[in-house]
Amino acid sequence: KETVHIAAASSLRGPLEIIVGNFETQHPEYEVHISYAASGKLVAQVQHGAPYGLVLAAEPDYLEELHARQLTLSAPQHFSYGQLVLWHPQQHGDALDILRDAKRIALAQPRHAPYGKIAMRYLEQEFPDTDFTGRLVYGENVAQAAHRVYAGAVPLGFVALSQMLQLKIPESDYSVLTSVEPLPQAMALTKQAQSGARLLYSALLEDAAQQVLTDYGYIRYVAAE
Amino acid sequence: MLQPSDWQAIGLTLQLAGVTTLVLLLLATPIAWWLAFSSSRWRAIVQAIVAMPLVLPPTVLGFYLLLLLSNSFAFTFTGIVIGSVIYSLPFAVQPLHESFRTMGRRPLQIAASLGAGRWDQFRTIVLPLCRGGFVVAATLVFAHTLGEFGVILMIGGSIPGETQVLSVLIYDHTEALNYRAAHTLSLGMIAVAMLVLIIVYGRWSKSPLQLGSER
Amino acid sequence: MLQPSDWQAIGLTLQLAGVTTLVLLLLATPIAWWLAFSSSRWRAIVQAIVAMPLVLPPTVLGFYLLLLLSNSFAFTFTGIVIGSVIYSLPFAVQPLHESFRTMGRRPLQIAASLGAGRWDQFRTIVLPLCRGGFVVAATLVFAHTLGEFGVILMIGGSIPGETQVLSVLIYDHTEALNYRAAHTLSLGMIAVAMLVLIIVYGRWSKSPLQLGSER
Amino acid sequence: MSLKVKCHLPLQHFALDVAVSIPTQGITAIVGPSGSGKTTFLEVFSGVRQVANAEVSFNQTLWQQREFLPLNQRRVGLVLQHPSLFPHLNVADNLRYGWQRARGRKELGWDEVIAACDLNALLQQFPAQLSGGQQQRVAFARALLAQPQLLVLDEPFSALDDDARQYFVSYLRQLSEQHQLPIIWVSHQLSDVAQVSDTLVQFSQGKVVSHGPIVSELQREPLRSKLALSVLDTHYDATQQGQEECWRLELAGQDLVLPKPQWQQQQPGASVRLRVFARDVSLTREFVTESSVQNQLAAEVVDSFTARHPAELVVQLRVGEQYLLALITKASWQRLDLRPGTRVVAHLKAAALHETLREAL
Amino acid sequence: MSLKVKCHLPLQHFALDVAVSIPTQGITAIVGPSGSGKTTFLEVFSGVRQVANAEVSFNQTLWQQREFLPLNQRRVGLVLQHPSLFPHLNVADNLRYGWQRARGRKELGWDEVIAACDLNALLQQFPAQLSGGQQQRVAFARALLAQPQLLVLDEPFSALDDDARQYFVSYLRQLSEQHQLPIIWVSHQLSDVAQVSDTLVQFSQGKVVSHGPIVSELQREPLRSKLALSVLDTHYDATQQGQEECWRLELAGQDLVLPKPQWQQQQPGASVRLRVFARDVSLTREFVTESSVQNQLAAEVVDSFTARHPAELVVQLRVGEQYLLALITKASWQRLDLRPGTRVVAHLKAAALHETLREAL
Ligand SMILES: Nc1ncnc2c1ncn2[C@@H]1O[C@H](COP(=O)(O)OP(=O)(O)OP(=O)(O)O)[C@@H](O)[C@H]1O
Ligand SMILES: Nc1ncnc2c1ncn2[C@@H]1O[C@H](COP(=O)(O)OP(=O)(O)OP(=O)(O)O)[C@@H](O)[C@H]1O
Ligand code: MOO
Ligand SMILES: [Mg+2]
Ligand SMILES: [Mg+2]
Repeated sequence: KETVHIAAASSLRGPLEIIVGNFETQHPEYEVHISYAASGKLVAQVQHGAPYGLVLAAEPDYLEELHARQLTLSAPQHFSYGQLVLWHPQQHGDALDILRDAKRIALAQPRHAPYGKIAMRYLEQEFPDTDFTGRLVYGENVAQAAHRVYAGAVPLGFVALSQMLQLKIPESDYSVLTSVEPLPQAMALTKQAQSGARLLYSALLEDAAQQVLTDYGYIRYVAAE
Repeated sequence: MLQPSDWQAIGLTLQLAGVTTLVLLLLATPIAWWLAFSSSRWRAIVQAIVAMPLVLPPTVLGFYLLLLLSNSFAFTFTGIVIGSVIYSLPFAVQPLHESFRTMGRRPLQIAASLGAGRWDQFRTIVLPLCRGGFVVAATLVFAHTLGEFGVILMIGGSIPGETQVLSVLIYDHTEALNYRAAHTLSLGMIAVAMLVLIIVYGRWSKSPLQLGSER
Repeated sequence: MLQPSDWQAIGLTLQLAGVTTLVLLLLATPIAWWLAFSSSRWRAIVQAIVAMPLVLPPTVLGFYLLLLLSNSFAFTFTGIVIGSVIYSLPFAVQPLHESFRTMGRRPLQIAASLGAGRWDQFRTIVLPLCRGGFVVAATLVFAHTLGEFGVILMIGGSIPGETQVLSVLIYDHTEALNYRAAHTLSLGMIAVAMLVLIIVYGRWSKSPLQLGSER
Repeated sequence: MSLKVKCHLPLQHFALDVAVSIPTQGITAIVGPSGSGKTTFLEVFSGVRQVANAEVSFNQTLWQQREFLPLNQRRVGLVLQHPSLFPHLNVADNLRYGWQRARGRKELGWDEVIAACDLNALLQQFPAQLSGGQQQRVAFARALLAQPQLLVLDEPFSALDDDARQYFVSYLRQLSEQHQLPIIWVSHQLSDVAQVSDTLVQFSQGKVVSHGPIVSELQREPLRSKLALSVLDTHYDATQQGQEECWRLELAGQDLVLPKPQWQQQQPGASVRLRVFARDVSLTREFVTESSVQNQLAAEVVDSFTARHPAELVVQLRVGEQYLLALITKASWQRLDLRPGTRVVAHLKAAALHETLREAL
Repeated sequence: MSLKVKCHLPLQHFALDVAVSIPTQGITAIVGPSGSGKTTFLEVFSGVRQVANAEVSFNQTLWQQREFLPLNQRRVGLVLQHPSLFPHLNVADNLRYGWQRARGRKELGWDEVIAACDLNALLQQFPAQLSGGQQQRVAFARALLAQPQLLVLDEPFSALDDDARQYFVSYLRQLSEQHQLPIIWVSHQLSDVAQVSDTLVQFSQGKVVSHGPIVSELQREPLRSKLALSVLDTHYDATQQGQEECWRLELAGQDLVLPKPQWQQQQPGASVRLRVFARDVSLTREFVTESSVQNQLAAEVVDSFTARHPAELVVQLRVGEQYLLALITKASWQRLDLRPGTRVVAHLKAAALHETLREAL
């Protein structure tokens, strides 16, 4: 059996486990190991010889960085789009109203977490004159933002739609924020890529995988012309 | 080179480490005392419980603490102090425990026979005789609080000026591939910590207790 | 309830904690010895350097270690052992140092006069007399390695069967919002750690040294 | 006024099993073979070793019954077998420790005690820089400076040389008399004990085998044969002053002349307690004129007892109303044809007497 | 064959400044006031305290010069002022520690030493469960069982009672004679020292103020007046056996009769070394017949010296070729009209002699 090491942003964990499971049944000659970590960490690791053949990130920026350093075989490939939601289990209604009066808002650290970046972009776009400093509670990543809302420590937070579906949160408890660009989920093969990584790379763009991603709230990738 | 937000984080970090160290010494001393001198059957169990904060990954510990503190101190300075205190508890208790145990009861009995009450004994005999233990406990806690970010990030939320400490900031910088800023802050942190520790350890080694070991 | 990958992680974790503890005791003993008995001017500085791994956030420390190990042990079991060893160094050195210091030279001189060579003295006198220090060092290191994931994740990369230890797995589960699995593993970890520590501490407290403190 | 102790504490081979009442006046000596429980006894009643069910009271105060009075409220000056100085304090600070915490009027002055224990040169040193004997002197002075109401000493002078020990033993007497400080004192040197104690408590195997006033304890077995010492009460006689350097004492109408203890100024008529070892007493049938032995006392043989050596006898003599012991060989007993009632002359060598008297009362 | 030590070590108020050669035969006693550097001296030459520039050699072996021979290669049996037992080992294991590591033939047997130090009942106890005196006995036995080539003792019997101390002091003599074990011994009890030592080293303020054979040291100041003890070599005379329990010794043609030391079987003609305290000697002009004092020696006054007390004199007497000291008052000196050359009779009280002889050679 050939071992395929891949690295992925932890937000992708839900669908990826299923996709890889299917992949392994179809291709029993491969055994896939996934390491989940924040994208920044993954970049540093690939730079320093991590054995990952394929890297999946929640945004293309970090992969561009790797590509610029000639550590990937090609430019980052988008394979689906993640959607930002506002999770507000304690209040129901319009997201903007809820945000306006919120005491604390959880989100991922915009310095490095993709969902944090678009959450920040959303706030700036919708409330150009409001300074949220002091009301924003940052997490390491979108999962930590979700923890806080889940634990009830923060009444609302910017999280990913995929998380809501995974936790089976009733639709009334969150609002999908469509006014902000969804996050392109991107992947790239590294120089260590063997046949398995390449096969998986293609599989992700196929229908079966795309269906799984859609089930998890991602927007289907449509190949550009 | 450093931005105001960095300075703010530095101040906050020192404050956090200082307060945590202080609180922990106050808290760990009676626990360690009880462990050293009680003959209760529960000793081993209490000792093991004290070590538990070490066993869980900090973020996981942080998550449970968040559940505990969610309606009170989460995302405040007090909250991260509580988190750091719990996280570093074993580093304070264990060296103190061992230190009290080796000191034994004899010096206290002598002090009592010379008229010293409990608190007086503690101040004039225990503190200086177990100075080594207190130094080990304090420096381990202080340094550990400087470096810890998992628990702090989880229950603090990295709010600038309130809970954004240096370790979280450095972590953010490395994650953002902002290596330059990370290096600068890391080096600064190391330099300051080295300085503090060299002074502490330098003074400590001059203690007359060193001589005492010869006879 | 636990999956094979969990069992694998548990095995790996115990192995890592065990090996790290062993390596650190071997490594920290001579350092602590030198710190306790040398009269070199460099003592305070070496002591401060030993504490440095505490000061940096684990991922940042991991990042620098990654730079160091990138062409050799990164992403291997050996690599995470090295990382854990460096990360936990202060927890081994400091209690041992304090323990050696309080023991002093006298028992060793007596042993030497009775014909014991250096290694013999160490085995028959230092080990039992400083047992408290060794227990503190070993349990702090062991527990700390169980719980540490920042450094390990960075230089290990969470490769199942190779570098994916329990703490990393629990962390992953919480990241995946897989709270149930996280709770189960956390509880298991706490239970096992409690058991081990209660046994260790229970046996330790029965030591005849306890009696010694009375006279 | 007494210290009452009742306790039962199982030890390795036997139990410390004690119920005694010790007078809290003067000096009480506790003697007994090594390992007989003397230290343990001190530790129990002073409160250093907290033993369940022990009962201790000092004068009118309960120290332990159901309640345990904390050590710091007992005002006991403790000098344990091991000096236990505070290693982090220099000598001055060790001494000041109790001194500063003493309440009320200070009976024992700082300068006085420092001078008596000759610690002036050592004040700045740390315990680790002191010799064994120096450490003991500091521990002793520290206990005194805390102004105790009871001084408890466990072989406090064992690391001192003969001269220093002699000096401290007589200093104990002085403390007891001038400051009315009760002293309880464990010593393994019977001769020291005999010199200055008022009461004697003998331990063996964890039990008090005998206790009472020293004069009567000395006349009883086992001490009578083992130590063979007698205590004589005499009067200082100023009228018949002989040489300047000598002392004339009156005992049952007879004179004794002794080299005068240098430190003591006695009032005429004051009573002086002499301790005379039986081995320093020899006997003749008649007064001997041309002898270096100045002190010859007319006495009467009362009885004789076996001595430690089978070839010897301890002879009990009566001088006036008091008893004096003499150690002689059986051969001499026969040669001199002694028996109860025989009138003899007891020779007390001034020099020997003075040795036991030296610097002491 | 000797131990040569040269060292300079600054201490608190003075420096330890020594360059001596000590014979490594028999027993060497080191005496001196408290704090005079005795312990420090032992520590330096035995290697416990590593002092730069010290030079030490034992018999033919260099122990320290440029190189420092590690303690475990010196085979020195150390008994330090503080017992320093291993707290984690019980008595048996403490004793075994050196025993198991001793190489070669074992001169000193396990059973023999355990019995001599009376440790059989204590073997299973831990040091924390021992009394002060018991700890010292264990430390002493432990050093012996390591089969040392040199025994170094620092006040090893200070926590023992008189009887036990006496016993151990004579045991030292036995060790020295039966096993040719050289012993260097710090003691603050001059009388113990005088009983069994061959060589005496006197310390004061970090310096060796005097050293030499004990007989001559005793005849010199300051010991002559301070201790006032003489050592007499006599012969055991089997032909004129008196009573069963007594011993007849011959000294310069005259007879001495003493209660026989019980433990010793002497061959006729064997030499016996007597130690006589001056205070146990009294003088007359003529032989006294009706006295309990059996031993009267014809002697001649050689000289007189000031004694410790101004009213007394130490009188040096010649008996045959040997010297005997007597302590008498000045008054007696005048009354008896003594001067150098006067023929006198020295009275040695058998009982007193026997005390100093007791259990000892
Ligand atoms: N902690 C203990 N547990 C059990 N037995 C003990 C303990 N401490 C002392 N002993 C035993 O109790 C007895 C009395 O000891 P203690 O120290 O009171 O004797 P001591 O009369 O002071 O002797 P010394 O004159 O040698 O100091 C000893 O036989 C000793 O073995
Ligand atoms: N570490 C040290 N530093 C400086 N001075 C010291 C040190 N240790 C001992 N001294 C001093 O050296 C002198 C000699 O001490 P030492 O212990 O050798 O005396 P000693 O003759 O053994 O006395 P004792 O009979 O009381 O045991 C003492 O005056 C002491 O104050
Ligand atoms: O893609 Mo994240 O989980 O916002 O770091
Ligand atoms: Mg005792
Ligand atoms: Mg000494």
